[in-house]
Amino acid sequence: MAELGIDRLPGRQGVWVALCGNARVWGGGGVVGLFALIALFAPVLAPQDPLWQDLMLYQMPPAWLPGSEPGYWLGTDSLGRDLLSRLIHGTQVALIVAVVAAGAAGALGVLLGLMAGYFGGWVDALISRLIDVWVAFPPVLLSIVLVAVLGAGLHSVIIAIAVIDWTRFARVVRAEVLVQKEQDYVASAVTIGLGRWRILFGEVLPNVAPLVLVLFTMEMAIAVIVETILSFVGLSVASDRPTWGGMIAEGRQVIYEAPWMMLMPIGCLIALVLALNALGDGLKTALDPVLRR
Amino acid sequence: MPIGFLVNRLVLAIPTLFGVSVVVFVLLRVVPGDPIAMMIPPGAGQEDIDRLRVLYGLDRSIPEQYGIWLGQALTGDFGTSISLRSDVLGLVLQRLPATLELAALALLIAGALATGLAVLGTASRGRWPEAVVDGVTGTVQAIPDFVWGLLFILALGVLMPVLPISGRFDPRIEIDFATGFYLIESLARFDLDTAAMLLRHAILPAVALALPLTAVLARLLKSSLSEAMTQDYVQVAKVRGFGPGRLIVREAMRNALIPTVALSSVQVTFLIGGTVLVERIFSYPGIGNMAIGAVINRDLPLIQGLVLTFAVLFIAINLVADLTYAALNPRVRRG
Amino acid sequence: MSLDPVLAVEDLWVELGPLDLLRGVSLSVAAGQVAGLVGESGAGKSMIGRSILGLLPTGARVSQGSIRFRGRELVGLPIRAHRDLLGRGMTLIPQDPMTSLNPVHRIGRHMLDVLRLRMGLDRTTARTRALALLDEVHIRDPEAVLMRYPHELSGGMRQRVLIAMAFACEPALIVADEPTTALDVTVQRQILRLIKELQVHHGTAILFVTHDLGVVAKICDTVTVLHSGRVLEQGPVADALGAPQHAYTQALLAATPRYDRPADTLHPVPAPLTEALRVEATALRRGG
Amino acid sequence: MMLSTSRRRLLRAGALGGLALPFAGLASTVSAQGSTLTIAYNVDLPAFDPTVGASAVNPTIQSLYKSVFDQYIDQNPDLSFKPGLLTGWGWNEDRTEIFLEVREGALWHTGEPVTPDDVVWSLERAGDPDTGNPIQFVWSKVGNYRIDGNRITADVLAFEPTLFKWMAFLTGYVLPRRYFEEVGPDGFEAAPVGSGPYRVDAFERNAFLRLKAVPDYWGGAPAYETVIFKFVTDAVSRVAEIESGASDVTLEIPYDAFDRLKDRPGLAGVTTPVSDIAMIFLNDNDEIMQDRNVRLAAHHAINKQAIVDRLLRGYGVPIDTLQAPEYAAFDPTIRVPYDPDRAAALLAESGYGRDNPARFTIQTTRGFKPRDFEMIQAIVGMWRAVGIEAEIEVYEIAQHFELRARDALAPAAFYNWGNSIGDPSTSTGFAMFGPSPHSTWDTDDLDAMIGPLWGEPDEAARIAGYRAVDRYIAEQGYVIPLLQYVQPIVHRDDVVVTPHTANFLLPQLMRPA
Repeated sequence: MAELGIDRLPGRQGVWVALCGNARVWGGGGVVGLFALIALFAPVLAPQDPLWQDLMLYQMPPAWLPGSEPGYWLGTDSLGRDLLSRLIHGTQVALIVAVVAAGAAGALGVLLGLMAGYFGGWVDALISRLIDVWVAFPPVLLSIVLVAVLGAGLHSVIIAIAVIDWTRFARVVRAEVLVQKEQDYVASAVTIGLGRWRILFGEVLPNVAPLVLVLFTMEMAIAVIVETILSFVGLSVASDRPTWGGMIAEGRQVIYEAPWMMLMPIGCLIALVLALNALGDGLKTALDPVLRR
Repeated sequence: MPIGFLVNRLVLAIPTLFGVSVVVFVLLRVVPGDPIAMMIPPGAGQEDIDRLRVLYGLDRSIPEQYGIWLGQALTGDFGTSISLRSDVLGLVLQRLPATLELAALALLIAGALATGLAVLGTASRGRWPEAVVDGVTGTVQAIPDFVWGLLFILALGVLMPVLPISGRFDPRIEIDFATGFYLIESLARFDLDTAAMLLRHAILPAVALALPLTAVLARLLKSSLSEAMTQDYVQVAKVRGFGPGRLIVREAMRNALIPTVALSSVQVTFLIGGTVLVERIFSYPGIGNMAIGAVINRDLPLIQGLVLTFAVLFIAINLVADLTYAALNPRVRRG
Repeated sequence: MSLDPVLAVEDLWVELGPLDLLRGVSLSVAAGQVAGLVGESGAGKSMIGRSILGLLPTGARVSQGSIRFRGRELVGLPIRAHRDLLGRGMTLIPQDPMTSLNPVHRIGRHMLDVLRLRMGLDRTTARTRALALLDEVHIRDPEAVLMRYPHELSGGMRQRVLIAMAFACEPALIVADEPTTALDVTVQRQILRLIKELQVHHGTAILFVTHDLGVVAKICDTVTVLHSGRVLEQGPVADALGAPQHAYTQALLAATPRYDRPADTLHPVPAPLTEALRVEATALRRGG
Repeated sequence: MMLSTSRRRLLRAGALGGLALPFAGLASTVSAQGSTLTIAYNVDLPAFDPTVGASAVNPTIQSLYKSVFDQYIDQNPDLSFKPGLLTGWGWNEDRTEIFLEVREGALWHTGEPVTPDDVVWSLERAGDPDTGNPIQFVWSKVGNYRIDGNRITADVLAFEPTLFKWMAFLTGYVLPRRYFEEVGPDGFEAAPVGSGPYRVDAFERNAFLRLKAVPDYWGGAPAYETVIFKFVTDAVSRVAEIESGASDVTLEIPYDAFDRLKDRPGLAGVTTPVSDIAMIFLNDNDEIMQDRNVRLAAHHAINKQAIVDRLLRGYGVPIDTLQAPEYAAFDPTIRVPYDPDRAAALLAESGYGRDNPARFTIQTTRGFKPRDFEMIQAIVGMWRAVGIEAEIEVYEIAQHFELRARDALAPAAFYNWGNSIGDPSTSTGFAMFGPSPHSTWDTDDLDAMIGPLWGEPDEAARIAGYRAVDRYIAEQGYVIPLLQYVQPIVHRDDVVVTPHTANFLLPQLMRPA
């Protein structure tokens, strides 16, 4: 049908106005922020030392179940360590991995995406072929192989995620740069004689930044999941540092006797991933007018 | 179908596969953990170790090893698995049908559920069922497939054990299958008892794999459907007096499928990649399960073969997605 | 005007949230007549068409007034009953033929669907009928066109198909929603002629929505001029356009290209006039 | 393809059983009847030839090989030796020759008789470096075989006191010469033939191995007509297998689950200490481990009994040497008791304490053995209490082998050592003798003690020598033995399961109640 006959709602808005009006950004961001606070103040918040074991107090149920031990609100694991404290400290690992790995994947992917999109030619051809090769790898298997190569540990997990997931950034950024470089502001930057790298980072990058922010948020969710997968397979963080994936794997061993041990870290994982996804979705919607400006 | 397009895509796949093989080859040669070390028995000396090393060709330089491997691979010989002592190609082909059946079943489930959810959500725009659909898909998407697998084992294998949680079928039943595609074969033979038994084994891993994809597909399809529903041709069809069900299914659906197919091929490759962990959790005898075993045993030729198999699968999926896209979209087909 | 109109709209108010999109519009279409509905974009003319066809956008609703189709009240009619009227009772010739045919279906499927599902014809009869209809809209080689996808046809051809589909069910009323706006000028004339021809042949009543007074003069029997959801001028074409009462109509008229006038004598509707009307509209909106 | 009626019934029973009795521990009775036994087994079978490749030296799959193939010499459940395909064996007086007497009446699964020629061919093949037998270095110490009737004599090329023990151990299997030469190695993998109590009926990799009883087996027909080894590598899934009635027997399940399941109506459990020990290798390459005080403190600080009681729910036997009680050189008088005060005192002597802890890395597997990672976490906790701060590093078993072969293990590394023949040379010998690629402790004092024992012809002197070595190791703290594992086996109570100390789960040792 022709047209609605009414004007659209007021058109241009500032980024922050757009952000503030979005419930998902607030909801998701709030939960992510909460997790971040927990991670930041883990040593203060945790009621016990997450490494302190008491073999006499192993597999205590959480406080609301019969037979629980006072002071251990969520019960204890097979070594008698406080589950609540381990969850809190596990949050720290999860968020460190999320931020650092997503940041590393983003840095690599954005750089290559910018170069491919802006320089074109053989640079683009090379990077695009590289992306083709990369997306043909099974990601879970590749991450397992990579961590097997690098040896277990936080750094290996982060490297594995960055090495595997940079293509997510590169593909999207490349496409966006192809659009952006046709814009007038690029042409005028060229005419005033700015160098190519200067234009790329000074002019183009700020314009793809909102997009990168959305991808970054989404990648954090993926990083959290990958860390859990690798901990679960037994390849993630070494030593007795508590991680959600490791707790899931430990809980799985006693799934019949103490199902809560597996369910609680799974719950945390789901909550954080949900919140990150909501934040990413919300940012995407909120930043859409900015991107289309 | 445009033959030229197909040929073009197949030609493009060659450098991709080459790249994959080089990367994985080099990667695997720097792995700490040596397949030979795994088979050194108590009492063996250094000369025994060296002898085994020569036997498996591990004494040469990496480029030399790659050259040998590539030469053989081009003739269809992908080497011999160190831990399973069999021809890699044969091993992979033996196990591949199990994974393909599982993935196909998961895809079918995901497609059906996603369509149902998307149609429900679209049909109930602005009312509570839409909110429920959005909430469910958003939540389901946040839970990775292997966590679903664990939750299913807890719920249906432990708390209420109604379904088998390991294996592909019950080995007590002696069946001779002519192919590796047990489910398809038993359906083709109208052997419904066997098919039902196979399905009972496959359903939990299949649903675990399917759920995250379902959520993604449902969201994609719902937004495409919602957009298609606002298109003029749907409005015009409405004016001809067609009911809402018909409008969604006959008018909007195919148009909505076009962008959904284009965007979902990556998601489908994630599903295939997810078999690695899910098959492991459910002791399902497919290539994913075999892959973890291969990594643990440092079985280099087998890992190599499996990674390449996954790469071929991924490329094939993208190709199928492109062809489906073309088949759905007449403008691409003729234009 | 006829005593027994096919369509009678009386004092129709449509609101979308706090906005009144239509404010007491009345009009009627008599059998066998073409009623023009003129106004600028945003005047609310499409909203009238949508109200009649029961296709108000989400959130918009009829707050007051009545729409009677062949004596039957449409306001408050259940959706399903309203839908049953569509196709055989009333239908639409859409504005944009480029987007109004489902791109994934062949022309044959479009036509056969209408004939089989709405007219209850069997496959062979429907096919014969479809060919006849295409012939009626002057499409050469209708057999071949049935096998085509929409994107393989020109805009004019598609509009012919859509017109054929509109007339296929022999409806009593057709809402033609700016059916020529999206076409180029030469095609426009052919399409207008075609609509008129079929209208006369089938004796169908048409509510012809347009912003072009020239078209109205050519094809319509009566005309209603709409601005900001209100009727400014109404009556037989000869009266309304011959001696417009309202300044706005006069201005519109002046802005209409005519073959008997050189183009440089065109006068756009003066801004102060539209502004004045808008202020008035806002005041009314607050009041309502 | 038509289904037999019995299969249809089975299918239906399976389907209904699953649906109708969701909460019953055992879903109806579908297996054991009809003389079928289903074993949920903890590892996959990689390959069939039991004499070549990594699988040949993998102790966990020997049960499968022993069901299909016969060994030269067999072992009773208490590790004592008994005739296999050989009914007699031994050295001549001056140990320059061996003799072997081949069993008469044994048949290959093809129906052909097992001949001395098969035995000689198998031994020569095992000694041939090109076949890839990992134990080739043992088999090649004998050669120049001569057949006389059913008696084989051969020359000793180099003396190997444990030769006959190896005949009951890894790669000590007899294969059918004619058949093998006819079908080749690949054909043999596809359709293996042995002379054991069961023949291979169907094999699906990563899924199951289905065996059929050999009715005219020389050792008597096995009790179950069909035996299915279902490969369920995940412990939780094995528990579900047994609990849902899908399998009749399983092993290697978490001890918590074992305790719960063994009391279930319809189920029973057996545990047996097996020839598999948990230990911590210490590496002399690292300076801190050259301090005897640290080594001994690390040993004294570990409360092995608490680990057994708490983590393993009582299923385990604390040990202080690398010999389990069933082994030939076990000596109960060698003790390294739990004594945290002594540990703290020893550390203090070297200047360490809780404020200035001794620091080193300990490597461990995770999930390779029951509670391995938890055990190491617990030990690290105990060490922390006396003044040792150890950092845990998780490695895979493949990495362990590789690091050990390169002598690059961390100062402390957790491992389990299997020794199903119970000989001290295959425990203390290989684990502690410097030149052995399996040792991590390489010091001359120890090598000088172990070296002469390799070729010691007097068995009593050899065993006594190893006891002395074990005592010296305990005094010096060169290694930390932890405990002997106990194998938990859960089975239906209408199956009688005889456990095997060598950690075998043999269907031929099971029968209906």
